[in-house]
Amino acid sequence: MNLATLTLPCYITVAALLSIGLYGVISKRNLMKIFISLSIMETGVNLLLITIGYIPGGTAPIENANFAKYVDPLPQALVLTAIVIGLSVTALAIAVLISYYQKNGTLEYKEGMKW
Amino acid sequence: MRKYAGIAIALLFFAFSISIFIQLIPYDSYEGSDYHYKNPINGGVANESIPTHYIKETKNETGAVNAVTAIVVEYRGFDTLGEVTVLFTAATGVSFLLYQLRKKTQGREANLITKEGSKLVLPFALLTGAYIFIHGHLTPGGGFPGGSVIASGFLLMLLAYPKFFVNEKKLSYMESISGSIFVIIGLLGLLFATAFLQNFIPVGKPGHLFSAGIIPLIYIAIGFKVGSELSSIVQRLKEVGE
Amino acid sequence: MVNHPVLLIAIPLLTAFIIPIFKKYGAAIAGGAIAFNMGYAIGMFSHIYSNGKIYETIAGFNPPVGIFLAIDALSALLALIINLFAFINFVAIGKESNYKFSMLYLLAIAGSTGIVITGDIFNMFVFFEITAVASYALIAGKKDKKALEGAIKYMVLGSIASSFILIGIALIYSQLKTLNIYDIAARIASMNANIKWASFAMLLTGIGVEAEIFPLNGWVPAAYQGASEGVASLLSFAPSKAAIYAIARLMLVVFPFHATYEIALWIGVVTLIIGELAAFMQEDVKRMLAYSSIGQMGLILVAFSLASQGLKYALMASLFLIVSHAASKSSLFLLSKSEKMYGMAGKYTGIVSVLSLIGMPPLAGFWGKWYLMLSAMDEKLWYVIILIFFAGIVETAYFARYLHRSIGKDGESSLRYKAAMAAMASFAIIFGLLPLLYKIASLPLWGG
Amino acid sequence: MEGKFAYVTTLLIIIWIALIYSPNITTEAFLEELVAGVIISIGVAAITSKNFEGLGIKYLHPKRIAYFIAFFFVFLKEMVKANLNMARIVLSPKLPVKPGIVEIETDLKLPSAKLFLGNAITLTPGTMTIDYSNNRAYIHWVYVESTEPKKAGEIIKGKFERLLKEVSS
Amino acid sequence: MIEQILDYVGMIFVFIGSLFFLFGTIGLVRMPDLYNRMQASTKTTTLGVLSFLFGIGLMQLQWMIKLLVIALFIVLTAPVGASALARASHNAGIKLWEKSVVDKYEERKK
Amino acid sequence: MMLVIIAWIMAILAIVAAIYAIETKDLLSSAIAMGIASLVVSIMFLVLQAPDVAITEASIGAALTMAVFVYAIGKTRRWEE
Amino acid sequence: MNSYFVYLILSIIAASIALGTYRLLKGPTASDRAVALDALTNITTALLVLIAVLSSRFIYLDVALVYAILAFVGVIAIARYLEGGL
Repeated sequence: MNLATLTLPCYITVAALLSIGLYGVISKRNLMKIFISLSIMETGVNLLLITIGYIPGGTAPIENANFAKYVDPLPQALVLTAIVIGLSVTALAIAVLISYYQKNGTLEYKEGMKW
Repeated sequence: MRKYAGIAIALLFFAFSISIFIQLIPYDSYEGSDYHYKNPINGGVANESIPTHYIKETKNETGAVNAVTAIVVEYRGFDTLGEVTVLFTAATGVSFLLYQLRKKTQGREANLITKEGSKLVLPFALLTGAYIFIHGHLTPGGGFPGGSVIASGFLLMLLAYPKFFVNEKKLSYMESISGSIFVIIGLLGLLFATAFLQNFIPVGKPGHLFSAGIIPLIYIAIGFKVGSELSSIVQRLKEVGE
Repeated sequence: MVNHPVLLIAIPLLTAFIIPIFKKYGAAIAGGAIAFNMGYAIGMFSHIYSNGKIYETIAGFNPPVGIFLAIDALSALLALIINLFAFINFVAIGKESNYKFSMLYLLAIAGSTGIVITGDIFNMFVFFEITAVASYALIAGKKDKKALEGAIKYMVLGSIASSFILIGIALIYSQLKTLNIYDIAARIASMNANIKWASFAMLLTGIGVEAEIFPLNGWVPAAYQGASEGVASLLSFAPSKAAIYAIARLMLVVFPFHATYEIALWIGVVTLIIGELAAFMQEDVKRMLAYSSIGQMGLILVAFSLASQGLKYALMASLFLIVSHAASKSSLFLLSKSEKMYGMAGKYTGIVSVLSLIGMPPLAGFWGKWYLMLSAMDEKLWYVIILIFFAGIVETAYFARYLHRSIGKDGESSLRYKAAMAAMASFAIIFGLLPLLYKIASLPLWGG
Repeated sequence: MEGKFAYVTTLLIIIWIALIYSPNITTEAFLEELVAGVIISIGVAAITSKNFEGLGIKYLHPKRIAYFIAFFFVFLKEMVKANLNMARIVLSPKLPVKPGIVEIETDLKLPSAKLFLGNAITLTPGTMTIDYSNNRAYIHWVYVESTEPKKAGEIIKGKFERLLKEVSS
Repeated sequence: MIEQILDYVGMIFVFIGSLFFLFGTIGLVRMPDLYNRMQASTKTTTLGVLSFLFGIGLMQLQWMIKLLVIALFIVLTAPVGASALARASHNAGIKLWEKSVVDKYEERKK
Repeated sequence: MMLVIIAWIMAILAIVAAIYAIETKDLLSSAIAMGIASLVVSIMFLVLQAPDVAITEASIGAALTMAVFVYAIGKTRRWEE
Repeated sequence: MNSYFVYLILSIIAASIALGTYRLLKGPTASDRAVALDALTNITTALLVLIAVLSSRFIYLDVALVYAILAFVGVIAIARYLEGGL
């Protein structure tokens, strides 16, 4: 295990963000908090994809005569897609939450709302 | 109870994911010999990996300097069409859901500095947004960040002025027209070339603004579309009362 | 002209994009696009039925480099079912809805079609998201408390699911550097075993949420109960069928190992038992139908897992089960608009659908269960046979109660609605009698 | 209207050139960029130029530009000075602060001039504009030296206001 | 020769910039109430960024123009945010430190 | 090597911000912390040589998502019970 | 650029980030956290430019550009929320 590997902190962050998000989704009762947790989880997934695409010593895949080694461009393209999808789901979720709040006057879900 | 269950599951998941990721660290190159790919249609085998293909051939095949943009718009343009559609679906859904809710009453005015400051920043935000999405094939960025910078500019105005609203009809027309342009460019590819979204105009000289065929056109369409969609989402959220 | 399956996606998207300009005629335009899609799907299906597979590259790059659409007879059949029922359903509910509803409906259909016809794993994820986002909005669109609750549950689970699918894709990509399903299938054996199983688990969890399999189906009853009839009907034939097909394709074909087959079989069995028992205990009609759907999904998964072992009968069984379930459940959901089954059309629909679900010959559902039994006998899986009988008995019990309670006298409902309902139910008969599905099962499938 | 429009367009084109400049750009590429930039600037200016009050073409007068540059340099000087002062306050163990919100008056009329004055006051640490109401500004001050509006104004506004008045008159 | 001098000058600027970050955040921790923290942190770090960017620009002369544009944007935006936040906090009822000498804004509101 | 140090700093900051975002009862602070986590992750993207993603994450993840959440909190309720 | 110098700068920045994070966690009000966010944003912008220099790529500056113009949108949203103007 080499601490000087760039990908190591990134993988640790990914694992931490995913677990933190999962913990929030499972243990919190406030719906807004649940969606914040989901948003954190999405960030973690995006970081995972980028980390997988990283090549030690590579540079961004934008051509430049001074560089010979480039990182993998495909995961970056995928993450661009994933980020926008995450935002869309968040926006729609918030619209649903606002409607729910106007109907119920609360964002906590009670025992009646079983899974 | 629920909290401890959450902690337990999270810790288990953490251990699981770390144990998987640790095994990923050694894989740090895509140019290894066993990463050649196979064409599923005719079974032909290439002696390079897919990332290598993108790095090497992007400039010749698409004319774009930025390989990520080339992948987003050309190689995997269909994904991008889907992604734009997801955003469009979300915008439609937001307006569908928030349509009949309570409208808000008058909010407090912002102070002079915020108001004048947003006015002053707006043109710069729009210019930067345009810069970002028009240079998608040359520099980092592209339609999505560009569109969201533009939307942030309008968001600023929406925040600073309680009465400011972008014209609903114009936004929706912009959304529709730019989205249709994307699909129509794709269909023109089917018509003039052989496949959906295929490039059918000359590639030009790599590195210049007017190059890379349909990539800038599609990115401009995406930029307008994303900008107007995000603005309309935010505007809808603003209209709703508490 | 019928060998450009990309039009199945592009035309609905184009139409959905331009609907906001012609707000007044939104429903009509959307109906036109769905009709076009249905026609195109029929044409494509007949083309594939006689000529074999279609491959279409997107943007003119060869497959693993670019995206491509790969359609065999099975996916063409699913595309056909989705678009056909979408059209009939839209005839029933489309005219009253406003233009945003039509747009969302159109997008949900385009997304489910995309899941079925694409040959690229990330592209599949994108289409999953289109379908899911459109479904969230459609479910919540009824705007009462139950609908919003259902939508929120679906959304939470759906977002976790999409994260998990992405993790699975990322793990696969980290090893194989490819996203093409066929390329992955060809080289899956060379993958590091731990990462392979991790990605399998992630993908199964993710897609399982959409496919309503146990234990990820917490959202199903709430969502079906909350949604309006047309939307519940849509959910029962489009996204869930597309997702179960995706599971069959990804899990059983891309990961062709004995363990995956075992896992899928057991998940299917458990889902079946839980779904049927829970359905038996429900009072609310829509909830009962929803749990019954879960049970049927379990049955379909069992059939697919047996089919992945190369059993021809099991493949046939899964086709029949899918068709039967799509036809009967969507018509029953439409029927659940009122408490009682009114009129000729109502009674006809209710009885035919229920009979098909229970498995009465010669309806499609019967053939499904029959061939499943035959293939289980081949494999000497006695517990599967017992389970099918058990499921049949439980289904008979709760559907008998349902019929007993809800057959009523004449009431009012528009002619279009009744006709659509009856037409959907008729497909349970038509597909039971036609030899079409036997032929499909004998064609080369799964890209093999 | 036309004056404002031209003014904003010119400003945006200048910013655009600064944006597109890169170390090894060729003339041909630069011209292409310039064409696009002019189109975009005109478009952006068409949307936003009506927001700017009183920025007519006459403001391109050399004298005003000179005053604006002078304002900029005075501002930089004040900023550095105030920052050093702030560093001293932060680092000294006793934390010599005597905070409060004071009221000052300003004769500036144009909202944009008020904005620049407020921003300049805010960016010099130690003072921070909180709000304007008509011709009064409310300033949070870390070390209040005077609560009299006149005297406080003298200390806080310093030379800023005079220069800005020249620019905006 | 000139390049080296510029390099060293740039380093000094970068160093000063990062020191300002440190001062700003020390102020952020030490200051007694919100408004003083804002005074200490937001603006000090803004100057820190400007100095940092200028230093980098001296090291890489060709990057200077773009760095100046970035600096311009920061100068335009940072005070606006700070001022809006200060007013909002005051309106939201966040009190000044009890040892504050005067609060004219509160008086005006009454 | 320097990039690795930056990555470690950012990793710690991201984890702290994320934990705080989950644990606090104040949803507004939660949204702020989420914005910071997203900001920090976008620096990690740049460290990993992905400028396109960094721009997108900065503009969408940090600015817009946070603003949207703040809007939502403004329309509903700020405190978790 | 001298690498020891970079280490020096990085350690200073790390210390500032730690202090900013302390304020973020401590609060006590949401406004304090927003101030911490603002300070961290400024530090972050500098860090982005530093990464661009370390990677010696001019085009990375675009990221900092977008940051510079968007960073305060979040702060203004929070401010407008706090004073009830949303």
